[in-house]
Amino acid sequence: MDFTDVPFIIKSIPLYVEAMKVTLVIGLLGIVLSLLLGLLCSIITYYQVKGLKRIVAIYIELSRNTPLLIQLFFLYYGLPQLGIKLESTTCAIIGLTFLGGSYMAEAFRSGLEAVSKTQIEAGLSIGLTNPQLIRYVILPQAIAVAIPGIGANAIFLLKETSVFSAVALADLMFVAKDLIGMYYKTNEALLVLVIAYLIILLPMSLGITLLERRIRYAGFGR
Amino acid sequence: MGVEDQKPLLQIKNLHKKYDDLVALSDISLEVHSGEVVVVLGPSGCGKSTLLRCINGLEEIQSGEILLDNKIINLDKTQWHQIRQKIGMVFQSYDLFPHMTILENVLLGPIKVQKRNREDVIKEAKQLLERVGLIDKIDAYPRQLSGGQKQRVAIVRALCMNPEIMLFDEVTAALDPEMVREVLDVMLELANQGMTMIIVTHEMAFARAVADRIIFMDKGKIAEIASPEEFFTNPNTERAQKFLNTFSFDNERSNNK
Amino acid sequence: MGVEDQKPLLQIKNLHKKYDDLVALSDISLEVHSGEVVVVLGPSGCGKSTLLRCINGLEEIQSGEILLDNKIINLDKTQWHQIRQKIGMVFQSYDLFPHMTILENVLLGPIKVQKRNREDVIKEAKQLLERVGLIDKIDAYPRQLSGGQKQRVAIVRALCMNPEIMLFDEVTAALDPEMVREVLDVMLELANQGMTMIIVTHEMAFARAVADRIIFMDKGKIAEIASPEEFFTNPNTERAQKFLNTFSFDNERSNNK
Amino acid sequence: SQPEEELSSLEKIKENDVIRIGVFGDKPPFGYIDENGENQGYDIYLAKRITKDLLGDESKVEFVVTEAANRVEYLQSGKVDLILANFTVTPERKEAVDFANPYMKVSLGIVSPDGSVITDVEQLEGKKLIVNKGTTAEMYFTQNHPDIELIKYDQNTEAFNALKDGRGDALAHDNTLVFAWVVENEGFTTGITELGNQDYIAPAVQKGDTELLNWVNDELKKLGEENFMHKNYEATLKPVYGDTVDPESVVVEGGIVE
Amino acid sequence: MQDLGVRVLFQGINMQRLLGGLLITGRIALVSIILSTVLGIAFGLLMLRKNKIINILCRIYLEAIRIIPLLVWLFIFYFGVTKAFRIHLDGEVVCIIVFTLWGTAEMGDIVRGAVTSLPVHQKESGKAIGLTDLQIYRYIIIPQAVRRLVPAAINLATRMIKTTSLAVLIGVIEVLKIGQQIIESSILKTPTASLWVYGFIFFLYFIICYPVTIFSRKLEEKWQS
Ligand SMILES: Nc1ncnc2c1ncn2[C@@H]1O[C@H](COP(=O)(O)OP(=O)(O)OP(=O)(O)O)[C@@H](O)[C@H]1O
Ligand SMILES: Nc1ncnc2c1ncn2[C@@H]1O[C@H](COP(=O)(O)OP(=O)(O)OP(=O)(O)O)[C@@H](O)[C@H]1O
Ligand SMILES: [Mg+2]
Ligand SMILES: [Mg+2]
Repeated sequence: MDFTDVPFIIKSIPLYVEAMKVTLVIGLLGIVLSLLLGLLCSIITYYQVKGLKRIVAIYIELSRNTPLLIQLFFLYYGLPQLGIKLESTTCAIIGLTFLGGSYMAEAFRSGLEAVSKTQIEAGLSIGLTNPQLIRYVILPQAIAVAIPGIGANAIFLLKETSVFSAVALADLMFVAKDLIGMYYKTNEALLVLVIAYLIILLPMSLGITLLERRIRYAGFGR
Repeated sequence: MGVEDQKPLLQIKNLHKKYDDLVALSDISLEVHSGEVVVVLGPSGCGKSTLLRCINGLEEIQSGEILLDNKIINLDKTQWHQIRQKIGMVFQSYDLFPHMTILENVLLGPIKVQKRNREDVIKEAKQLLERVGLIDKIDAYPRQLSGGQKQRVAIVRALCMNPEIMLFDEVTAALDPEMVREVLDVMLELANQGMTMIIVTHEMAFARAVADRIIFMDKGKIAEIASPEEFFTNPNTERAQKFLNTFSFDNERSNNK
Repeated sequence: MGVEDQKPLLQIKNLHKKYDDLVALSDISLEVHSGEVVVVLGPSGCGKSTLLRCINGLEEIQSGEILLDNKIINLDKTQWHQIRQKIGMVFQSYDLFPHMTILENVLLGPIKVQKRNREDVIKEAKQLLERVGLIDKIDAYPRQLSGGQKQRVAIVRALCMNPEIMLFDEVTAALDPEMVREVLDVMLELANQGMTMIIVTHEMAFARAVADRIIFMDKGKIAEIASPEEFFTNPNTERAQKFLNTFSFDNERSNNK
Repeated sequence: SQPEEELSSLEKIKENDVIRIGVFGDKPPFGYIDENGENQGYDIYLAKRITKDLLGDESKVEFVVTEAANRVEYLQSGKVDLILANFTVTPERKEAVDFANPYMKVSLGIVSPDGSVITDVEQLEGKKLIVNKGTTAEMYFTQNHPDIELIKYDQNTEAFNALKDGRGDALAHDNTLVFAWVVENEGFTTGITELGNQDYIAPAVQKGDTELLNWVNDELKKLGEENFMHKNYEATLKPVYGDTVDPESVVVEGGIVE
Repeated sequence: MQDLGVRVLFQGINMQRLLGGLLITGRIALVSIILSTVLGIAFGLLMLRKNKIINILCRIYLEAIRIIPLLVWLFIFYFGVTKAFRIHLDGEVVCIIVFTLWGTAEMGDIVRGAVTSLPVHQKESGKAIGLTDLQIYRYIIIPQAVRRLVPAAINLATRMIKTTSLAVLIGVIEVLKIGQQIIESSILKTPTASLWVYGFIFFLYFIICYPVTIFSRKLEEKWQS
């Protein structure tokens, strides 16, 4: 076991930094869009909007019961046959959002359901209007409850970006595979890959754990 | 106080309320005068909560009229949030907003709904919290309070809107006995100050002490209206008799005691 | 029944119990005779639950002796499960096993612990369930029962072990008033049949009706032991007086009632 | 390779009575899988013969489908005994594996759509070039033209599909492969037929496995005597190339380069 | 000729090959799920021990598995480990190892969660009717914990089935790889092959995972008390 090719590792660092940016940008974009899509879906389900409710249900089942990689291959290689050609970046973001939306919807749903009926009635009985009720009573509580789920989903989605290397997106995984293929420095490439993921994911995971703990122990504190 | 010669503050006329097929309230008529304390008693499921919820517009009614200050209030659904400012309500569950401090809980209504001046409201809120003995909890969060303290804050929150009438729905049912007392004392004080109140409770001793009038309900109907003295010593209906019996344990033990 | 001349069924001698640094019980001594009903009263946190839990071996004690049938039972930790067969206990929370039917809940102890004949136990269980009015719920699951029904089953589950003494810890505290009554009635009936019981409750009327003796606790100590008559009409200690006051509302309303 | 192993690699193959050969599954006509799931192609034709001569029966081969970027790893981690996957000899690769004598010649070819044929590398400036990860094409452009934007794929199928889907302006690959692909895909032209050095394609074994290496070299020499590689060309490449390609520009016979 | 593209699925032995590939996928999933269940229960019980050192070690294992993407783990085992130790590991074996390591961690956490979420008074009321510790586990804790963990465990199983798709990226010839081979060999005759083949595989995964999801949801509803 020798990881000793330090010069090679140093030489490859700029490549990884570039790739890390790609991973982060795709991941964060995907997460933000997933949050929006998830919020939309959960509100449609919460308010039982006719028609849309069914579509959301079908979407959630499709998204949750198929692998991201297949969704991606279908988007990237299948759709051009129908004349819909998507860039790998677009595919990645659409794919991640398609996957993440259903997970985020689930997190929001549990948050919304955690706001008890009595809270809503208490709000009504001091004369709050419906928008005020959502703004001051429902959302703050729902989001607090949903945050651990949202955090876990965010980490999950960032990790899932690793499969995008399969559609020629130059993310971390892609660079590692590339270096292995060209220079055969497997151990070195994988070592730097793991470190790169740790640099992204460790702070995120720690942050979320802290946030979660604060919500759990301090209740609804500042 | 001679309440009878005034116009009633709250009037309910022939109220009917169904949940799907279940008749929860049928033909309820009731008048409450300013400064009067009405206690509603009755077995579980008889419609006490439903009555209060209808008065506060939390439930839609099928027919009948509800008048506050001689104005019908149950016509326009969209206006309820304005009328609710005049009707304070406190529920059994401690329904404080957990993500706000005590003060923020109390301020929300007056500032956001009534758009009153913040300084004025804070001053009033502090006075009210002082009165219920919670001035030192002003910056605490609900989770840091006992059940009894939470209910006292919930009462203050409703009071701070300067309502014309207060509705209480079994506000002590989920409390430990010591805490029951501290909440009931606040309500007694309110009664003494002339607040108009409709109270649903299962504390018979308290009901007797606080009420100007007792309304006894059974199966969605008003079965009996009486003064507390009359009701507790000599109820008219058999149903009320039976109800009162469940709270007494005379001569139950047959052995050598 | 002349209980005094017999050997006591349960004896507690100089019991001390700490939670870490907090003294929960200090120097408790108490005798309960066969067929006697002892009601333990006292403010929240005074150690009532802790006392019952010590008697049932759910808490370790620091010093003192607990004797059942004149045998010390708090020596050998490993034997508690045998002693617990003789001591039935019912808690405030409905503690039925949610994954078993009512009948299975009742049978578990007699069959698995006491290894009794299944047929016999079923017969006895049915009789007991019949007595508390739940024979038709025999195959239901706990979640299908109301709170009061669950507590009645919990009592049957304890009774079916044929215990020598029953401990009740605020078994009605989480119940709606009507359900309170149905559970208390079961306990009253037990008392009438001569069951030895220690009852912790906040229902004063019930306590007065059911008790042979009242134990009033304060801050981990027994403050007063008295007959119900004595205790409720003329308590010895000031603390007990104050405690009883929280349950009465005489002359509280100052207005024109 | 494995010091604790008493058997040499060749003996081990014979002992197991099976040889694991790494081949391509998506690079027709050199190594691909037909619609019946059978491995076929120029590399496979040779692989079967090698197996027959080594173990007496061509069915004793176990084909392991590799990707361009995997080939070295497969050898190094012992997943295969021999690589016959259009493996071009390069100095970097020589450090990682041992090559036997060549059996094919190759240089780079660049294919582009008919409308805008690329005939000179200069034209690629500012355009997107599709390559395969771990191929000589990738290395050539990474080293010699770092400013040309490369779109990299793991698999040949994906790379050629990408060209068809218009995800890049041109595709660089072994010219032998490009020739074949153009024949079957209308609308594309090999604008640059020979780029970079003339390279050779050879079988590869694990580094230090001289026994198997020598055996393969001897085998190639023997096959040269019967002109086997030309027969291979007739059987596997001719049907695709037709007469557009001169066999001598592709085939190396007997492992000998002039 | 788009409407005829679907024919590619039925040409030659394509359908047979795809289903054969699905069998490989299924085999990887099944073996991993079974191993994960057994090892995961053991791991969960280990985590329930009140030993600080064991707890910390378990935590590290769990977090390490969770924080690094599975695909990276596959590469580490497929290339890194095999190269470092010069052992030959088949792609399928690597998949099973990695998925099992992952499944064990997740399953363990589910088991731990199911047991610790039981209310204390359940245990106490068991004691109060004289059950021994062993009997409390046998009749009260385990049956209730199982009801809590089975839906989550089934959910984990569907996640594992979905994750098998990653196997293709380390060269395992499973359903996706065979799909790619079919696309490759029919690309000339059927240009829309990739649409149909990937669509079909998408559908395959869905009809396997969806009923399992529904089943776990039903179970959860049934056992919720
Ligand atoms: N949201 C609802 N949907 C359907 N039925 C309801 C609803 N709320 C109450 N009910 C029914 O209406 C009747 C009256 O209920 P209500 O809650 O007003 O009784 P209550 O007198 O307040 O009883 P309790 O003393 O138990 O609070 C009951 O039969 C109850 O089951
Ligand atoms: N597990 C525990 N750990 C630490 N302290 C405890 C524990 N259980 C009870 N205590 C403390 O011991 C004291 C006695 O508690 P106990 O529950 O016996 O009171 P109680 O009389 O039953 O009160 P209540 O009427 O509220 O049920 C209290 O101060 C309580 O906070
Ligand atoms: Mg009610
Ligand atoms: Mg207690």
